[in-house]
Amino acid sequence: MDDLRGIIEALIFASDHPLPAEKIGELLPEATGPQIKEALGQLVEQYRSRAGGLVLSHVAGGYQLRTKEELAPWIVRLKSGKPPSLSTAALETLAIIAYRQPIVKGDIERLRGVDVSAPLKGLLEKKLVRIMGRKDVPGRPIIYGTTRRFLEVFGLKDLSDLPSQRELKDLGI
Amino acid sequence: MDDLRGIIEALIFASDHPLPAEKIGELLPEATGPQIKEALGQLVEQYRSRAGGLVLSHVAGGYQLRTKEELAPWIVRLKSGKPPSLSTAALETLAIIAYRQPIVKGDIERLRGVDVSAPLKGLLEKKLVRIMGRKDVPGRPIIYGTTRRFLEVFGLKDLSDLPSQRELKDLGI
Amino acid sequence: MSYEIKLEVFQGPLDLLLYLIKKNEIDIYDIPIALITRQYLEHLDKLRSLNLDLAGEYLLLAATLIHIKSKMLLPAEEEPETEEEDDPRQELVEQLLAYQTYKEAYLKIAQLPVLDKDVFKRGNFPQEEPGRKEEEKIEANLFDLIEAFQRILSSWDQAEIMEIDREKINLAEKMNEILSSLEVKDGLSLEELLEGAKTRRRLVYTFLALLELMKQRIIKAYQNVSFGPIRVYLSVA
Repeated sequence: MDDLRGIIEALIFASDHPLPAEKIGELLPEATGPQIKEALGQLVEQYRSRAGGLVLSHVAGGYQLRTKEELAPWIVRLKSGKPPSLSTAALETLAIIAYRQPIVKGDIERLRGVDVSAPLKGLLEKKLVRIMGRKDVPGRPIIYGTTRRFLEVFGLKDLSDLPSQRELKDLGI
Repeated sequence: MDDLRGIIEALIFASDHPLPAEKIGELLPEATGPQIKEALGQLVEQYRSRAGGLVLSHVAGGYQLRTKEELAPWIVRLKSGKPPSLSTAALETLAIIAYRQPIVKGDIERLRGVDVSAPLKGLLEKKLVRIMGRKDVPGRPIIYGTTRRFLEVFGLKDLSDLPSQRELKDLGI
Repeated sequence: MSYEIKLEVFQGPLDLLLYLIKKNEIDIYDIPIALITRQYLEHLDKLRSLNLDLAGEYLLLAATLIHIKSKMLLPAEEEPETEEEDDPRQELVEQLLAYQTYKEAYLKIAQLPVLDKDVFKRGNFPQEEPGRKEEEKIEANLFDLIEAFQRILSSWDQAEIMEIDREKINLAEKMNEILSSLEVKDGLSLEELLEGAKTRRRLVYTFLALLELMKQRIIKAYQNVSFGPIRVYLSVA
């Protein structure tokens, strides 16, 4: 146990939550409470003195590595560029439209078994799905289809690139 | 911009995935490319020499902070649930795809001599492998390749970082 | 125990064959096919006696081995040219070499430190999410899409599910295309619609797509005079 400080640092770093000193003690029965306390103190001091981008803070009853508060403007730039992913509802709705287009909302709902207004609206806003016209039947329902952007996002040359039922079976999906 | 190194360290720490140098450049238009490269080099060196619990690795085309490999036994205690594991069949399939991509399922099966539906499905689910499109031959079979996540999981800078890539190429298979 | 060979130890027939070659310290380029075939079949018998289901691939390779063996037993022809003839083992040897190479590659990859097992990245604690930009990038994966679709299909009465075969997707593609053209131009003649269809197949798809769209009452076709050009319009403009 020659590198207690390194082990504690790695534990704090990898933890999903602020790590309490007692929890560290449980994870490291090889070390005594005072040894752990001392190592933690040294670590906090080390981070304070080394003038990097991180601090080791004592929050919510535990220890956690965080970016320095004054660096927030840069972190915001990083996070705002992060591409959002699609929700399960959106993905399922999109899948039905992709494979069954042109399709009306009622048919999508029959397949999903739930109302799809919200995911459909999201897909239209994201320009993955578009209105292709109306059906000349009572109620004149709107028909939906996928867009060029849909192909781009999923890396498809055209719709015929979508895997077929047989190919899906082949993979055991 | 007196503390470029600190900002870069914070950005790498805050990023969910390995952060490419070019991306850092986009986020910090205040700094030049060479300045960023130099700061990155210093950071890597700093982590190497300070004998803590972390390393700054160059993986999947970007930079990522990671715990040291020899500390895994302690971190595993922290993480509940069993670590991810791949079956031999999955790893063999993955190895073939990694070295031979883009590759169709039939060719993987010819090399392994067995059906690969199940391991292939597992690799797709784990996002280690992805569908890259279709081959322009009769039947237009689906072609597979590895993902960025594959590089991240196996700690590879890029595909040329694969072990003994050259030896395999030389065999011309 | 002599029956300690388990099927799951081997990653398939090639793996078993490679194991036998290594065990006998045989030169892979000059496999004594009679010996190897015998040992291979013996292994299959052992596996079978353990009531293990043998995958078809194992039997296929057994057949290949027997075939090679019989070919090698044929008396050599007198002409010296036959010396140049292909060794019946050649294809198998190439397959084995390729497999061996990937087996080594696999071993190398298996030794790499793996994320979340040997090395760990920062803990996944919640961070503030600032607002999103307008025309944002979307992180998407084709497999997720397919999986989502399969999820729906499996929860739905199978009888209701139309086969999504190649044709159906091609048809969707064509219908999408036609509707897009009708959006920019109000009404198109049949000739205009078929212009792009260079092959017979495409021509057929375009027709099928038109019929389907009409059936679904999404488009209408008009002919102003008999034998005049047929024009296609959106049913609801």
